[in-house]
Amino acid sequence: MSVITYRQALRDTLRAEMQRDENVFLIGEEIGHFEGSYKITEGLLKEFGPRRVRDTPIAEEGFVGAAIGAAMLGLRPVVEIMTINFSLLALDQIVNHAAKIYGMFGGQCSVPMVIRTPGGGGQQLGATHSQNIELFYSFVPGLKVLAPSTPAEAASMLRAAIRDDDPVLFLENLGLYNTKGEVPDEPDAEPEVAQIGRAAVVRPGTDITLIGYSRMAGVALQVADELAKDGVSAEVVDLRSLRPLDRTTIVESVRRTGSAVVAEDDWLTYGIGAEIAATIQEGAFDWLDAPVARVAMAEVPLPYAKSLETAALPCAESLAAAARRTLRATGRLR
Amino acid sequence: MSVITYRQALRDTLRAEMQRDENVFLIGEEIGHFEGSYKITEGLLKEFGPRRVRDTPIAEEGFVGAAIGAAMLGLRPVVEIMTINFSLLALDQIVNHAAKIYGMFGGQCSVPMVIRTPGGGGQQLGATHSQNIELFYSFVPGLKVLAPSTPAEAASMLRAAIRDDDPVLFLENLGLYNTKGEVPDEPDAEPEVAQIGRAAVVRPGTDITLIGYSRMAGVALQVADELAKDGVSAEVVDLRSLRPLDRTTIVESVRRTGSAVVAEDDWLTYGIGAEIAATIQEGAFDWLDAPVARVAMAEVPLPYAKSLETAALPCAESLAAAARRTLRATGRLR
Amino acid sequence: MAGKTTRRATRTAPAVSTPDAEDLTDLFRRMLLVRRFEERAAQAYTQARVGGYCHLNLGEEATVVGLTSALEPEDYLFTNYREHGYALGRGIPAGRVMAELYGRSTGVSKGWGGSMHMFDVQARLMGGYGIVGGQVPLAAGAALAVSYRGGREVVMCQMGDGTTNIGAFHESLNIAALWDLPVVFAVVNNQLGMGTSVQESSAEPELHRRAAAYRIKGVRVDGTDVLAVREAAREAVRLAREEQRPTLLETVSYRLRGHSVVDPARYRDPEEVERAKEADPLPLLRDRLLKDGVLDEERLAALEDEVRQEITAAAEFAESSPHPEVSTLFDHTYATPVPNTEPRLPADALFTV
Amino acid sequence: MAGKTTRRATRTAPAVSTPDAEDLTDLFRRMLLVRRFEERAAQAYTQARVGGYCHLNLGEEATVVGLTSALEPEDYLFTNYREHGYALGRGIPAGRVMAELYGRSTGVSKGWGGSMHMFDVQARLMGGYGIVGGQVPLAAGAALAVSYRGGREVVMCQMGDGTTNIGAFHESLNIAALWDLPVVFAVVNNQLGMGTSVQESSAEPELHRRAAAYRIKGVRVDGTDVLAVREAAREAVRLAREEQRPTLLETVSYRLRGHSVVDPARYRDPEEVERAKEADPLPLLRDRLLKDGVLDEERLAALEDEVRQEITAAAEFAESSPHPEVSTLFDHTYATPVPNTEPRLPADALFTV
Ligand SMILES: Cc1ncc(C[n+]2csc(CCOP(=O)(O)OP(=O)(O)O)c2C)c(N)n1
Ligand SMILES: Cc1ncc(C[n+]2csc(CCOP(=O)(O)OP(=O)(O)O)c2C)c(N)n1
Ligand SMILES: [Mg+2]
Ligand SMILES: [Mg+2]
Repeated sequence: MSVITYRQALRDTLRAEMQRDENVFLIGEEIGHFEGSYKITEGLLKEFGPRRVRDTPIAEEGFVGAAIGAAMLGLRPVVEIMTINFSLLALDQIVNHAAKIYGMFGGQCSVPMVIRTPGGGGQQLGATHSQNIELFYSFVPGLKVLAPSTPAEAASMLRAAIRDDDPVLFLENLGLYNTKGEVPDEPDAEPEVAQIGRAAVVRPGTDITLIGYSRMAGVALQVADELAKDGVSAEVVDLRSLRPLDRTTIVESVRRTGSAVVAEDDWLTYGIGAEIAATIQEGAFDWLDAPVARVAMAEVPLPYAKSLETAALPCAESLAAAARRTLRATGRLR
Repeated sequence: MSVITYRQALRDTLRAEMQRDENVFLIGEEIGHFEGSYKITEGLLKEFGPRRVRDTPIAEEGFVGAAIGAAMLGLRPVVEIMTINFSLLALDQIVNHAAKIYGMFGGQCSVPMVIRTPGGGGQQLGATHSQNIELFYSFVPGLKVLAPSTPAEAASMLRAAIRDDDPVLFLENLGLYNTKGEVPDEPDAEPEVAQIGRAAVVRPGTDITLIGYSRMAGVALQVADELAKDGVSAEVVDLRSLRPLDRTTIVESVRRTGSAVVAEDDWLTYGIGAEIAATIQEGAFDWLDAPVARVAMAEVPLPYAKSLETAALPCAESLAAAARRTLRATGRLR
Repeated sequence: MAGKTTRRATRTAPAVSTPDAEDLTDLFRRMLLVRRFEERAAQAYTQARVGGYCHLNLGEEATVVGLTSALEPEDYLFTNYREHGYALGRGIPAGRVMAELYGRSTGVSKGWGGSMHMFDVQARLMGGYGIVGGQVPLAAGAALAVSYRGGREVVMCQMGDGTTNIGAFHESLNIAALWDLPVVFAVVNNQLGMGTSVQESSAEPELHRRAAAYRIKGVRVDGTDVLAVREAAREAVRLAREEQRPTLLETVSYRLRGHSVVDPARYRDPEEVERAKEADPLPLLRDRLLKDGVLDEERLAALEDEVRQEITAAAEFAESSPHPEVSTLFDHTYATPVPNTEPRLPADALFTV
Repeated sequence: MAGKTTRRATRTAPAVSTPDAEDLTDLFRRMLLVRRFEERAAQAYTQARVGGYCHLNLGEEATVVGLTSALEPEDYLFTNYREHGYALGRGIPAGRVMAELYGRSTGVSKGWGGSMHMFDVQARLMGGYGIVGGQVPLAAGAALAVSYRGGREVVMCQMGDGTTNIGAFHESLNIAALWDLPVVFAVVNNQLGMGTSVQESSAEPELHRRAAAYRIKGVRVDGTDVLAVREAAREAVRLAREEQRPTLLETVSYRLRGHSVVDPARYRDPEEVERAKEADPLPLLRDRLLKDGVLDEERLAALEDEVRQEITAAAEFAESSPHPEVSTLFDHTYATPVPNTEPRLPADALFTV
């Protein structure tokens, strides 16, 4: 085990996969000479050369589409889209092409590619640069969507994504890049299978289930610690895979605890949490002691000013408040 | 009252609004000489000339963006995107620009525009031409999203959309264009205010609530008729406005009936119905006698072959089956 | 298939030979096959054997045959949704192409694609695409894969005139030129989008001139002349294969019918329709071959007969082929199986209690 | 504002006069204002008074002043996110621009936009935009509105060199040329995207030549020479105003610092950095004005002093301005109020029981 950052875990995994498989290459804006807008690809151009680390023009649709075309011929591109906000420009290529090619042509041609991209607000980047739109990908059959919350998850899930034969949207988070955690020095022999389509109970508990993914999984753990001080035992589920969605793990947890709060960085209405709540009410109907609550971003174009931005974003306090309200409703807290 | 088609209701409304307000103009692919891919704009080029009915190159991002720019200067463009599938190419302009400009610049400049576009599957158009992705718009603060299900709704809601100062995504449906219904000859003096942000109980009932929008609202009415034959009184809620979403009308209905089934043309996981179910479990928790069920498209890239397409799409039978299952769970049907 | 070299050895181009009678007859026969196939497809559509949108190559046969005959079997072809002829041009049996229109599991795309989405992995037909411009970045990417591996294959990307106005066209041509990719961008200028003319949609209506924005070669050729198209395409293919330079190749022809089978094309002015008829590549080539003595009426009748039989057999094959089983609905969502992708039909509950 | 005419009367252009001392001094002063503003902005960023991304116009002052001085007050300007100088160039007081960087409610965008999103309805600064290329279709659309109304205003759309590779650029230029829209597309070629050079990103690195793809005029001008920029821009504005023809105007200059304030620009080769310094438009113009006797050291010092005071006052204004109230968070989501848009903070329940 080494303690490394989420950024380092990503970089190490990219390097290892490139060394392992000649077909793996990186493509995106400013990933080479500039070494990545968030420095994930630092050093990789020097190590692998411009054939394997390809800087592109500013042309999200063009280079994402080119990666899809290359994947159709059997290469395994790992695309970086600088932030998920810019992925809207490539959405047609991802939704109408990457996600459709395998099915639309009757299973003749797979598209083994990964699109890495960070979401996340809270850095005063303003309305167009602070969005959490993983929903747009999670909704689409044919795509797989992963959202790791720790360095260890980042490493094992990115490895699985690169080895998977389907297009994977790999959601990172600006707020996580500098966070640290333990990562095994040697990956398990065959860990991939476990990494896609499975959620994880990352903290067992009995009184309430807190559900999050990406940055909010960490926030949920933090809130669980805090609730413990009040004698509340909160279970935390990290969704990890937004598509496929592991309904079983979610529902089994809530059947044990009797209530749930979902924490998400995106907007509430129609957000990721809506499906989680809908799933729980259907799968744990007879076990629920209170409605599933959701904590999410205020539904506004996120303003630049710090005062407004802070008010609009979900955080440990807002999650704790919602959890306490739910706990009071179930009688597990006065 | 006249009985006219949904198509005619749209066309009449466009014509009336163009006559009323010189700032209203139409823009889109093949809406002029070709008279619209689905003939909504038939005759309008002849009547209003090319200044008011503007054919564009195939450039969804460009002409949608141009409409936004024109709206910023006070014109009121009504854009046609040939089908909602192609709107992915304009998504950046809609989500990052139309929806953000009012907020991001501190309320200095509104974007009074309408984007009309049909969704709908079931015509063997294949995976990329049969999608229902209204979710992508319904999720975004700053946009308004309307989804009329009848000619009368089409007329009154399109009128309201054109007169509204915000960007409105106006969802039509290929399967509805030829459907007929009564439309008032003279619109009410001030009907707009009632048209955005409000759902409607379109059939009162006591045993179960069926919830739909666009094509599926009609299917829900059909199923309610069928259930009536078994002595079941189903209430039908037509959502009409997907954003803002009228949670009150939905929840009040379910508080009366004790159960609900949501019918939607899009994919189930993360689809529109997820928010409806999540809303109901939160707002009618103590009134629910069974979990909220959802009926939606099978989660596949929709195949061309009729046999497969038919199996994948929701219809009256699948909604009726789900409703019966729910009614049995609540004990209102054996 | 992976390789480490990024550049390939140059091979000299085969000398362009003057076409002999056999060659000319073969080209004519292939054009005729496309013509009769499309006519039959239109008929089948009217009889509701074919659904969805259906776009025909009528009037474009010389372009279709000229372009596809410039390719080697190992080359790749991406097209738009108007691609029946290209599937035939790649050598896919007419029966499998027709079966796709009929939505049968013997179709090129197993019935999953339909008219707009034909794919055949053996024939290296990399798909017809229904989103205007969608195929262009994909083709650039396929050429990137070839270049990455140091291969000698060429990628051809067919598209319509209207497609040159969409962003993906610009982004892809820039990328292909910048990275020296072995790709030929073939713009089939049939002078119309759906009902909008090139003049009404492209500020530079001589589309080949748009090559200047990427410092690549732009060429315009008569798309009703199969030999001219083949020659220009061969040169573009050579440039791609040997010098890794993309070409923007514009072929000019006419659309003989509406945009799709259901379009009566009332918006077209009668003069233009007349011009289109006069430029019909089939009678043009037939008359020329008769005049030059390459064909006589007898041989012509025999060819017609052969082709008709082939098409009839194709339609019978399609008609008698099975519809895909509903049980296969969830077979092609993912290539790598993972947990929690359980199949669910619309009426199924989320949880089986 | 609506009007029925689609064409406007032509007016002859004012004769281009040779710049007099006052004019030259004014141009210099305005460039100096941009320079000192940006330096102060960088400092404020380091002191954490400014957040988010912050991109400066350092090295582009001649371009900024040249372009904006070619516009009439009624003209419209759209820019990218590197727009502080353009806001000043449009005559917006430095205090309001600085206050926007500080995220205060006195800022041009009331603190909602920040560095990348300055907007001022009076100054007809129609917004800085953070999505590369996002402003280009908007500008074409604004020009469409002018044309629709038969107005005489011109729309200028500023963008970077890297922006010419994105689809929106292509779609918008085609549309503007096709529809004869009164717009000037001004490409500020500072030779870099973030760290990627024009040569590495544009297959035709002489960006003005891309005008050929739309049959419009393309012009390249030295972006470090304020007079040259102003003259070229005036001609482009005239062409737009009087002949309704768009121009692709490329100005060539250097970026003096990193892409944004936090970028140390380690990827730049030292030679290039040297060249950039030599091409710094401020000392170039200052030396010229001194040499030509337009300015003397004394007047120069006075100017410096004036500008410094203006900037200091701007920073003080920003610093002492109020932060937006949290109660205003839901004020700007919709312009037309409708039911069911109730404000909800993250911790609020969906239903208040
Ligand atoms: C992105 C997108 N926009 C619009 C359409 C609708 N559409 C289908 S074909 C077509 C015209 C295409 O014209 P062209 O590129 O000249 O090809 P042709 O049909 O003439 O072969 C249009 C607008 C589409 N399929 N995709
Ligand atoms: C669509 C999109 N892709 C990527 C980015 C990230 N990005 C911000 S600025 C920039 C470089 C732009 O270069 P250029 O157009 O030359 O403008 P400059 O910054 O030099 O003024 C990039 C890639 C973005 N903001 N939007
Ligand atoms: Mg065409
Ligand atoms: Mg630049």
